[in-house]
Amino acid sequence: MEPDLSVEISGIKMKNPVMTASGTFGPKEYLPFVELNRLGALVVKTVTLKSRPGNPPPRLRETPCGVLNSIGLQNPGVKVFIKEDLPWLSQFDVPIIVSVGGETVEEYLKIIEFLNETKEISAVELNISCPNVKKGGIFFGVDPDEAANLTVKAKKISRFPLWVKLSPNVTDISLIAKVVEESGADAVSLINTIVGMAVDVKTFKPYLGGITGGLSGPAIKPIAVRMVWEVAKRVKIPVIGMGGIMNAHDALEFFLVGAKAVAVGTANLVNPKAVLEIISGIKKYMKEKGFKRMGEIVGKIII
Amino acid sequence: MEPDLSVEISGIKMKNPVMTASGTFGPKEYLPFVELNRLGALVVKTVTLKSRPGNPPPRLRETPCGVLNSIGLQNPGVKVFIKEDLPWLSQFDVPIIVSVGGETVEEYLKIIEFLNETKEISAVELNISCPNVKKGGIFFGVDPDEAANLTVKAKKISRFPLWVKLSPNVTDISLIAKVVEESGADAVSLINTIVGMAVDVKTFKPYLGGITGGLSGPAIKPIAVRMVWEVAKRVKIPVIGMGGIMNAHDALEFFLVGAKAVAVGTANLVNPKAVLEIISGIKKYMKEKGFKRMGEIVGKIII
Amino acid sequence: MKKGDNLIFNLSVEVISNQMIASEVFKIKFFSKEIASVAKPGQFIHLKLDYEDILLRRPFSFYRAEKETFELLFQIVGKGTAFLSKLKPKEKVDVLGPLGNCFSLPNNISRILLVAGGIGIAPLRFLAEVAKKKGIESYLLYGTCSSNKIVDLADFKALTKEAFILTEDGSFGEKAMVTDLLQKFAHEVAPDYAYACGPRLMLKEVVKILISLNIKVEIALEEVLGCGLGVCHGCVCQTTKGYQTVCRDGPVFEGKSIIWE
Amino acid sequence: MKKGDNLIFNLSVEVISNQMIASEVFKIKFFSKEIASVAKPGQFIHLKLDYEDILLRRPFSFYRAEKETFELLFQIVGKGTAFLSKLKPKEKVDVLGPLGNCFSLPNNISRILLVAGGIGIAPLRFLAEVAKKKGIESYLLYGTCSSNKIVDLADFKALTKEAFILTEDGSFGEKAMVTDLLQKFAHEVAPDYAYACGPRLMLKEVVKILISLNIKVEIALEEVLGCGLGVCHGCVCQTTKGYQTVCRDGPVFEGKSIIWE
Ligand SMILES: Cc1cc2nc3c(=O)[nH]c(=O)nc-3n(C[C@H](O)[C@H](O)[C@H](O)COP(=O)(O)OP(=O)(O)OC[C@H]3O[C@@H](n4cnc5c(N)ncnc54)[C@H](O)[C@@H]3O)c2cc1C
Ligand SMILES: Cc1cc2nc3c(=O)[nH]c(=O)nc-3n(C[C@H](O)[C@H](O)[C@H](O)COP(=O)(O)OP(=O)(O)OC[C@H]3O[C@@H](n4cnc5c(N)ncnc54)[C@H](O)[C@@H]3O)c2cc1C
Ligand SMILES: Cc1cc2nc3c(=O)[nH]c(=O)nc-3n(C[C@H](O)[C@H](O)[C@H](O)COP(=O)(O)O)c2cc1C
Ligand SMILES: Cc1cc2nc3c(=O)[nH]c(=O)nc-3n(C[C@H](O)[C@H](O)[C@H](O)COP(=O)(O)O)c2cc1C
Ligand code: FES
Ligand code: FES
Repeated sequence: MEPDLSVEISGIKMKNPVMTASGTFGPKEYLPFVELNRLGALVVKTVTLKSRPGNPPPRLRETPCGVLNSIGLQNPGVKVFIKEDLPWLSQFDVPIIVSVGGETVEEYLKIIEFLNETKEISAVELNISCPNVKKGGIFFGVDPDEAANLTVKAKKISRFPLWVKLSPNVTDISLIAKVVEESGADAVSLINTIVGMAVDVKTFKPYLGGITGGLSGPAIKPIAVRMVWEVAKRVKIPVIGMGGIMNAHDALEFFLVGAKAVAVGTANLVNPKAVLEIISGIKKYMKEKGFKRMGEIVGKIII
Repeated sequence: MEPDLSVEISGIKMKNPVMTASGTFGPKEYLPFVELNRLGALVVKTVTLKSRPGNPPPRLRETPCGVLNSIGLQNPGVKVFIKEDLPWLSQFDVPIIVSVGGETVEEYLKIIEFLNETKEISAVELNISCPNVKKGGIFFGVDPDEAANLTVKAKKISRFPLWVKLSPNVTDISLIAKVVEESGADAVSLINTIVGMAVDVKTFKPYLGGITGGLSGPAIKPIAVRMVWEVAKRVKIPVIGMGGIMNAHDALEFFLVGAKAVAVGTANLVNPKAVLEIISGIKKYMKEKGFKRMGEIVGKIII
Repeated sequence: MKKGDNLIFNLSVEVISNQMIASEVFKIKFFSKEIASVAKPGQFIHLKLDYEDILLRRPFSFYRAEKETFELLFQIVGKGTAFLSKLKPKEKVDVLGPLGNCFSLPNNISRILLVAGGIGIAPLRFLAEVAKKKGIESYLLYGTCSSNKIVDLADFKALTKEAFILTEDGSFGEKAMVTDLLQKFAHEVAPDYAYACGPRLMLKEVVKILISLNIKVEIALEEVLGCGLGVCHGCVCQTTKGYQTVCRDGPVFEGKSIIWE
Repeated sequence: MKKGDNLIFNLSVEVISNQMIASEVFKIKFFSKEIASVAKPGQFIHLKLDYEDILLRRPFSFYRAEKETFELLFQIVGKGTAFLSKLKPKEKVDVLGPLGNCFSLPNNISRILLVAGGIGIAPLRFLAEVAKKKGIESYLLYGTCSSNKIVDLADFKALTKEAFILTEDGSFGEKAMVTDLLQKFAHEVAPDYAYACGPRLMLKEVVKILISLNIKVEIALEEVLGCGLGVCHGCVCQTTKGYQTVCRDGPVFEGKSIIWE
């Protein structure tokens, strides 16, 4: 018998627990490589109220086992997203999670109001953890009061389940998670990138136009696994784990420490088929080990 | 003309700006490979008041471009250190920095009192950032008030310059640095390891006996460089940078963002001669570029 | 510049040959019908190199493509290219491509000017070959730092109506930079169209000179790439239309559209 | 167990040969007078493998050492050993060693028992050879999971007075585990001393059995290593004297001193 990989997160039924991380997967561009209907869910690139040009280049720098990015939430704005991307996306049988970002509480709420008018989406993910924007973004993710305030207000108006994406750039991520849960979040996803920097010793200049950037990839995996573990112990809402997942084994680490689902980011940039390979890898592992449901793995770390 | 690599940190004259990071270098064991007199300074393994057995094994796990360790400050205690190690160390012409760790303020102060009786050491480094001990350690490094309180008291009694080693597991490391500076610290060193975790998907168990451990090595370098940059902008006391330095170029990144000196940790475990190679690499770079003094590099990032 | 073909493959392809043809410069040949048959001049291929801690793919322009094989020309600048230089025949590499847009060769033109700096020669060779097949005459202005960096001289002489070679140290041809002689050369050739590839500073200068001569120029740009597919927005450059991706909107841009910092 | 020699070298040494001698098991030979001349049975060498994102060195026991060369026996278990298996003659590896203590061969003994599980045979071959030179008779009890994992059978037969081979699947010799037959074998041999190396669970059992027979046993332990020099305290195991480092206090320990979890 085939193992059953399905999970349910905040009322959303997913065929499997593997989704794409915001900002790292282009559904249209990856169509030649990935059958979208096979994904657990699709988290789209963070949308903001108005279009954003993003940060000055260079925007990427490879570091040991990691990538620094300073994209700066380049996106065409929520209206263009709703008009041009959403209808196309809705042809697929896959939950669409819309990541939203803003500089003020009002901006976040306005975006949610726009999204409330649509039918095609399954959940909203509040990105309160983008390290690459000057205003807003991470500001809401590192202060428990700000995180609570935004979550309460967003939850009040959102027609859709509300996920909150947490920042790892904090002293105690489980505290923020707890606060966000108490404020009404239906799920938390973590981690976003860790603020980092690299300098060219030939030119004396930072490699990134934005000076600092967000670190992702295998380098941060041990930190992400630890944070997911801390959060999963403390909250009851589902935890979506991410950070350096390149293969099925990496994903399984996150499940064991308590992630109900995972998201794949940087791996997509390297290997367009990464998500599919991870899904089949998890299935293979479960078959070999004789597991039938995700529930037999999630949170089953032996301490 | 040979470039002049010397620097002065809290009144201590160092031949060059490269020291060994606490816990990663054994002066006796490395003697066959390293002429100790050539080091900028030697930071010894953290000593505690009483001997500590350390954490249960396994204590090490390799992660992508990094190492997780859960040593747990295994050491024979300050008295044995003073009696057995210090006399031997004092035969060398190299500043000895003694790293101290404790579970309570009183313990830290008692150790300093013991050290005050010695003549051979150049500075005390308060380790308020060890993630691998249940009590104390990191606790003092993540709370500005605790960090301030401990620093004030330690400074009051210490006969030696006081360095404070900061934890990266915080929301704003430059805030802690500032607070510590205002409390009388003569220098700050950063970063200690970042809390991480890895799980064996075959056994469902954490790889480390201590469950979580501290992440070091190249993986954390971009985070360390960013933190040193943030701290160096905010404090006037010297900043000692570390985290993933494997070669001279890595060290130079830290100088450019404002570190007056650097420390080498994990690299020692891989290559006993790492420190020496880094020192010659810096010299070579300076010669090629025509730099004469460290001051022409330190903090000279072009933004 | 034109949109490239939409067909993109992600394949594991075999090395046929790999040889050093100038100082630190290598020519590597791969077998792949699929890719060779659709690759266009200016497009690139994105290589996954399983070496050390390399994470991101590395992009290289097509230097040649015919029937079942394609070739790349590359210079060793870091660990990815160092590893690439050691690949042996029969070894396999995961490739993604062809990617990006391509140089345009409008129908009404009959003579073109190619301006190459160093390894920037790579995409221009392929262009010269296609131009020749279409009966378009190419004139090449090609500068390197020294004679030991010059590649495939005979080949270029055969492909072009005239190939003018310079070195910065004067060890071959005139001792000059491409930008020193471009004005004169372009004036003499009077091309319908120009194409340039090379270091950023050179391109900036080349565009300025050619615009002043009223010659349309397309340039192939480089940036650090992530996905290569236009998804991550990691590779943008500033243009008159705002930030555009080098990997998808480019790598070929109209010279006049770039806003140089 | 004894303290090893104090001479420790950090050298780049050349591979002489590298061959698969059983399923996923390789024998690699290096050239180094310095190291070969001081290495003792039980000691190990710490290899720096420049491959992918490997950071820490990897430790391997000496399988043989004579005059100018030393050999290791290793099993592929991860990327470091996979890389090692691909090294070719003339390639160089940065090594640190000899490290650790060594097996003791007290003067007054005349027959010893060697108990090996799988790749745990590695340090015991070297011990058998040295014992033979000293006129000490070795008796080997060697178990592997299957016949395709057995190494150097003829060699062991020559080095030992008796070599008793078992496989878990019965594909060669008796179908049994080392621990099943140890009691009987040890009783028959009645050795002065025993030495064991193999998986942790086997060692625990072996020590229990031999202690119950009043036979002194030394075992070679494994742990994940960092520095290999006794500095980082990363490799400890629990003993009656508290935590001891496998790399420096070990890898050879008196069986009775280990506190098994
Ligand atoms: C569309 C495109 C086509 C290219 N075509 C060719 C070609 O035909 N022949 C050729 O030799 N080179 C070409 N390049 C440049 C080539 O991609 C880089 O030289 C290569 O990626 C460096 O890899 P590395 O691992 O050796 O260097 P690294 O160790 O990664 O870095 C060495 C230096 O190269 C820079 N660099 C790293 N990655 C890139 C990148 N993706 N793009 C640009 N610079 C980078 C770094 O900033 C650093 O200064 C092209 C680049 C692009 C974007
Ligand atoms: C003193 C000593 C002597 C040894 N002698 C031999 C020998 O003669 N022949 C032999 O085949 N093996 C020997 N080993 C084990 C050998 O060191 C490991 O198999 C090797 O380091 C694995 O490297 P890898 O990169 O292939 O595996 P990895 O990809 O690193 O890991 C694969 C598996 O091996 C484990 N492992 C990783 N590093 C070590 C380590 N340093 N020690 C133990 N386990 C580890 C991991 O936890 C994992 O389960 C010895 C170990 C020690 C401590
Ligand atoms: C190029 C790039 C762009 C990203 N853009 C976004 C974004 O728009 N919104 C967001 O919430 N996270 C964004 N992220 C963060 C990822 O979604 C993910 O949280 C992080 O990269 C860690 O996962 P990984 O290591 O698998 O990449 C981005 C990451 C990368 C590398
Ligand atoms: C094995 C090991 C032991 C360490 N022990 C100590 C310690 O006792 N005291 C301390 O302040 N830091 C300790 N550290 C942290 C290092 O001093 C250093 O801050 C950290 O590892 C980052 O530098 P690196 O990446 O160069 O290793 C230890 C690190 C390692 C890897
Ligand atoms: S590399 Fe990702 S958009 Fe160009
Ligand atoms: S490996 Fe460092 S003490 Fe043993």
